[in-house]
Amino acid sequence: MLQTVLDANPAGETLIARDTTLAAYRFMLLARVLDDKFAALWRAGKIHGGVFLGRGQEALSASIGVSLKKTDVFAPLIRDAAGRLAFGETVLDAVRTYMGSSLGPMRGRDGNVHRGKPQEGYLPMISHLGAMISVVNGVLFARRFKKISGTVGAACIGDGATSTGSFHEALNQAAVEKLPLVLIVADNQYAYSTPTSLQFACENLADKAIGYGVESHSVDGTDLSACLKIVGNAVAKARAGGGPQVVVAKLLRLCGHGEHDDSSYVDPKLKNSPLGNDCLKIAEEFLLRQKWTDTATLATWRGEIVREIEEAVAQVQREPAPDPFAENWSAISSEHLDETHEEP
Amino acid sequence: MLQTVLDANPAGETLIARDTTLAAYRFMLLARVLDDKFAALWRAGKIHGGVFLGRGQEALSASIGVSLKKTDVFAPLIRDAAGRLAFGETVLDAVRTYMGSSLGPMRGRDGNVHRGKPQEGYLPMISHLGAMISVVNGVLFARRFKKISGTVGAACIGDGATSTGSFHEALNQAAVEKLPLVLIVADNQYAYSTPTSLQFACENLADKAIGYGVESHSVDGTDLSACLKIVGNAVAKARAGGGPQVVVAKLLRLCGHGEHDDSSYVDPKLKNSPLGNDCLKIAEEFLLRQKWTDTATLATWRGEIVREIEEAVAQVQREPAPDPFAENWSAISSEHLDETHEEP
Amino acid sequence: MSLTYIDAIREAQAQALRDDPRVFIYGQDVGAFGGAFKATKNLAKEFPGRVLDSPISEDAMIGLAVGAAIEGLRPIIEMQFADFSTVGFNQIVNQAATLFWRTNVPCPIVVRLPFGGTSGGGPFHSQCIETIYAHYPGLIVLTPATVEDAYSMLLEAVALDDPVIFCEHKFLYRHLKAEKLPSEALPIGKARIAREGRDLTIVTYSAMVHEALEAATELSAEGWEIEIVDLRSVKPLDTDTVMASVSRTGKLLCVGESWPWGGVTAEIIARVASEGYGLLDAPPQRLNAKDTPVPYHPNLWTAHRPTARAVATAARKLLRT
Amino acid sequence: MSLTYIDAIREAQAQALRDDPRVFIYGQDVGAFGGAFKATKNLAKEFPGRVLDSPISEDAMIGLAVGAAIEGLRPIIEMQFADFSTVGFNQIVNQAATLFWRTNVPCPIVVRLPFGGTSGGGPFHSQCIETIYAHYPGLIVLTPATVEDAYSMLLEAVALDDPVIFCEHKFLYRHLKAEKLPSEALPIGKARIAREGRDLTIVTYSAMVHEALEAATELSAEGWEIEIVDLRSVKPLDTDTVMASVSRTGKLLCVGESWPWGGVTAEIIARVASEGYGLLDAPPQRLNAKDTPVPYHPNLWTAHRPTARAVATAARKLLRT
Ligand SMILES: Cc1ncc(C[n+]2csc(CCOP(=O)(O)OP(=O)(O)O)c2C)c(N)n1
Ligand SMILES: Cc1ncc(C[n+]2csc(CCOP(=O)(O)OP(=O)(O)O)c2C)c(N)n1
Ligand SMILES: [Mg+2]
Ligand SMILES: [Mg+2]
Repeated sequence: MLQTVLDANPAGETLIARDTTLAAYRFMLLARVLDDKFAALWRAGKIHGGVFLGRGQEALSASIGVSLKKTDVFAPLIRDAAGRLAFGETVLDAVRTYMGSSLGPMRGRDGNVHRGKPQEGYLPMISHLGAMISVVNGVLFARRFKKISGTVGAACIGDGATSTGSFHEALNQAAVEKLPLVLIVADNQYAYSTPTSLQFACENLADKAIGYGVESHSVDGTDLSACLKIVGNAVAKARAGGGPQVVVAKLLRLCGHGEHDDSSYVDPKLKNSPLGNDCLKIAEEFLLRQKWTDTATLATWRGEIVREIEEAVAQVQREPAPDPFAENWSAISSEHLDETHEEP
Repeated sequence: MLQTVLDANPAGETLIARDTTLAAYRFMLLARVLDDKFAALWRAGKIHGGVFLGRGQEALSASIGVSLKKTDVFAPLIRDAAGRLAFGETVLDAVRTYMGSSLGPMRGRDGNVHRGKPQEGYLPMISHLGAMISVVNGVLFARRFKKISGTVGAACIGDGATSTGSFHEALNQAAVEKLPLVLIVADNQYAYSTPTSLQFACENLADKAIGYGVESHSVDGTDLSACLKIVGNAVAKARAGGGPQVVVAKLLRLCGHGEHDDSSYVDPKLKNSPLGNDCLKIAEEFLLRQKWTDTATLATWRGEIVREIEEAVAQVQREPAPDPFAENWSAISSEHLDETHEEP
Repeated sequence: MSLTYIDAIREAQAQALRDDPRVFIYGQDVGAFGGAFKATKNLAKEFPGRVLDSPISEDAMIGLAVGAAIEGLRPIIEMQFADFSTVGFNQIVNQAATLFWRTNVPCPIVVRLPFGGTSGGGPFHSQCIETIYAHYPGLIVLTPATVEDAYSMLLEAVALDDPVIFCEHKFLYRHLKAEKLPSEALPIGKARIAREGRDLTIVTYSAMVHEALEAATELSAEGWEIEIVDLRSVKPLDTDTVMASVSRTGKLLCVGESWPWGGVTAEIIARVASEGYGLLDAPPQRLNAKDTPVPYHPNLWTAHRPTARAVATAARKLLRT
Repeated sequence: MSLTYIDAIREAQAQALRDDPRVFIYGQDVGAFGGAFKATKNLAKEFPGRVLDSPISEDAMIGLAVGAAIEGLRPIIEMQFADFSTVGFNQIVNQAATLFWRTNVPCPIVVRLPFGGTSGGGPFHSQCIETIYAHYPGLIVLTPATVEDAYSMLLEAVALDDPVIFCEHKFLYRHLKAEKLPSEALPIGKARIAREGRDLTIVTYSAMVHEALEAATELSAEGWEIEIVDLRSVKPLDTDTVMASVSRTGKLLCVGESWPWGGVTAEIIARVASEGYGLLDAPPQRLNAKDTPVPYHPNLWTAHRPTARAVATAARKLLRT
């Protein structure tokens, strides 16, 4: 349904249409509640390793997900629960991965934010920042190679990861190959504890696009309508053959780097600035002001969402954990070349 | 002498003074004749491995060398014979390294363009492109750490190497740390056989500076006076605390990538364009036009240079080659931790 | 007062900063924040201008360290996780490791790698990659297994004139405790007999030392006396101490947490087999992690890495031959 | 007609491009120019749009290959020199090598590494770094020693569903010749008896196979019959063929051109010592390059790498024990 709206309007103007906005908002809410659930499970010791939330970044992330087609390519990062869900990930797969269920897409082999389904265009991040962008390039290159047109690939990155060599090589590669890459930079003011002043020296990250010869777009990451419009626009331009598009969203991470982090280092001035606004609240107020929905409906949604998530968690807790004895301990697919290392 | 001129004129205006230009020209000529000698020795089978020339890039390279003080830092690349000599390298050390003399700075352990004297601020390149820039940052960082002011560090890079992650990380690092780095990009239109159109998509490499928040300067790399002025100016700005400076020189490689390469792939249009001009000829004509010198003097210089180089080669050919039995086969300086691997 | 392994790392860095004005620390979030594992907690305040946050640029971080070392400083570089050092790999093995041999100018840098598996760490926050560094000439690779060694070896590493890859095991960070910091210690390059025994020698390092000790306790209940050699340094390797132990026990089991192809256990066995063949009265054995990425789920993770039980089982088999 | 090793590499790529529309080649200067070593000469013309020049971005080159593989293509990536693959290291060992295990989606890419020493190559154009790739789970690491294997193994590598690190020895490029391309070949994973003998087994691979063969000829004049096992593939390792040979000769010498710490020779000896201990009637020995960067000057280079003479000397010593 969203897709039809999108397709009908490559320029993306109608991205701020009621239905699209409501759909995006619902994914934001879903992601927020899901994130909160993961945080709770973590505090209860039910999740091993880290938990990373997208609090404050849902508007941007959801906008990516709803702007993409199912046939597109998406490489989200650690704060993209909203975008993942909007792109088609199920709550169940997200929960399964965090809890390490053997039925999840990562089968307990990898976990938390390291999840995806490569063959559905949903690329599972490796931790090394910047490394996924060139992989998106590769999928886009392959589509063109196979004469499949109209694919867009979206890759997410943070302000800190713009300092990686991988970011540079991949964006330059996309520019040289004129690939339909949409690179979304979530400038949330910090890389873990490191402020942007210690990360880069340019005025605005969007300035970087010039040096690659690609188009850039800036957006207020706390404003859903703006994100839907700008991201949708960038996606449309890439799809129309405009080459790589860089979108830089300014916002603030409204949580710790991970749940272990109290983020006490975040400058209060930033928290109290417009950047510190909660995109979910703003979107809610906007929807109510527009009379596109009412508090009752929103309450119903929240109820449905909470139920869906609780059910998913309950189900996953009943699912089998991975069994090391049933596990095929081989990292290669060519079974005849597998070296079985007998334990002494 | 050059230095006094430089010091007296931090703004660098007088860099095009007669004496500076003549000195730079002489280094250009020295480098050209030396390069030709290396090519001849290679054809005669007297040099193992590759030979890489700076033909067509002497004006830019010499300008760097004469613009730096002996207390500065210099990380040249494969086409910087002129800059190396102007920075203080002796013809003897250059010849020793190419011929693998045990008396050379690299003692036959490394060769050809992989030479330098780290403790004199002359950094010996490793082959991995882009890798030396952050090393220059490190030396500059250390000088500041030790409260030594007024040091400038110059790093050379080619158009192709701007695509490396190392280039990006290092330039960004210099910008964040506001280091007095002068990054000189020799845009000679090709990376080995690869034209710039397949290397980057921005209008001009100087545009990249914006994304790092650093200053940039463009120059005609075939014009010695322009190079002296622009490079000298960039060095002066860095020295005066202006932070990293990027200099982009447009020129053409007037030789193969290495002497094994006939460079038949170079576009004749480029050869016949102004970019294809030989900076050495142009400088010579300029000096004569200015009456700053005469053909007799230039002939004398060439004679002196040829003699110096012939003597150096003759001397090095008499010098001992490295002796594997006398060699200390240890890669670490902590002798007590050296593992001697006895041959069976 | 009691200190953890991570406290020891922090104290060693504080001591190094105090003792030597040439020392500085550079890494992601090591400044005001004190580092992802708090290894530099309060150091930025205590030593202004000497504990600096870096951009997320591992390649440039190492490059800067090499330049600073050339200029006579003694950088300590913190990688946030060992797994991310692969991005700075080239500068470590081709820039830092070759400098001295090429130019005769030493390269005294320490690269701290928080490494090794923890529950839920997953494929990219658990790796043991000492092997890829030990394989290259020009590097010293250290793997302290105790709070005391974490402290004294890091201090000695900073004093060394060569590039040191300092592998700190994340599993030991808060798990191990000691009463106080050591006043003296074995020098780098010397292995330690972590437990004496006559029946079998287990050669191991880092976190596996503790799995081996636990296995030894279990086996002693069965009447077996296991000798455990803690290598401490995997490059250089203290072959003499290993040989001496094997000459006493006649049996060798090498245990490592890294992947099975190549690496420390292969190198140890190759040396003993070629130089100490006569000392063995049974085939030397190896126990490593499985040849897959490190799994996320605890069930898989505990099966992937050698545990005390797995070590005991392997030892029993070997003892019965 | 006679073909060199590099001709075989080129022919294999031409054949792969002809046989399989999913194959493409991506690397620096591989297009119109035909590659630094001419391994892709004329292929860009013959196969328009399928042989592409890349920017100098090893990390992104591998990343693109992985993405293309996910989409069902079969990329061949040429590194201009193996030594530069360290810059793409992370994408190889953490992206390509982990994809199948993490997601069950295969990653059929071939990374061609022109590797190994040549006269005047120096520290950064000579490295043998098969070890760092073989150590990581998820990679196949091949080291063809003959013109025939260069051809057939590269073709089979492209057909494999896993990431393959294809180590082509630069010293063999124009040095080796064959009359024609092979019509059949041993499969990947099987070692080859390069020479039969009864007195001593030399296990080696790549260029060292030829040094070993030369040494064997020299030793046969002295009445010794040396058996030579050419591993062909260093991961997986054909332990069975090695064991069978050692069981015939009772003596084992492993020869490799890479650095001494860890690696193929250590792995082979560790396996034989632990699984085939009884087969040995003398301590197994190793011969590797010296533990320094690869020197530039020919005098140093020939002393740094094992040569036929060094192999013969080591073999003689072992034969006399
Ligand atoms: C190459 C690399 N170095 C270091 C890390 C450790 N690390 C994980 S997240 C992070 C901060 C990322 O900051 P940013 O890119 O701004 O994303 P954000 O967390 O703010 O969304 C760091 C340093 C990593 N994952 N990869
Ligand atoms: C990381 C890396 N990849 C590949 C190479 C191989 N290589 C050596 S020089 C060269 C071309 C460099 O082109 P450019 O930077 O434009 O410098 P130029 O030769 O034109 O002066 C290449 C690809 C290398 N040295 N380092
Ligand atoms: Mg951030
Ligand atoms: Mg160039």
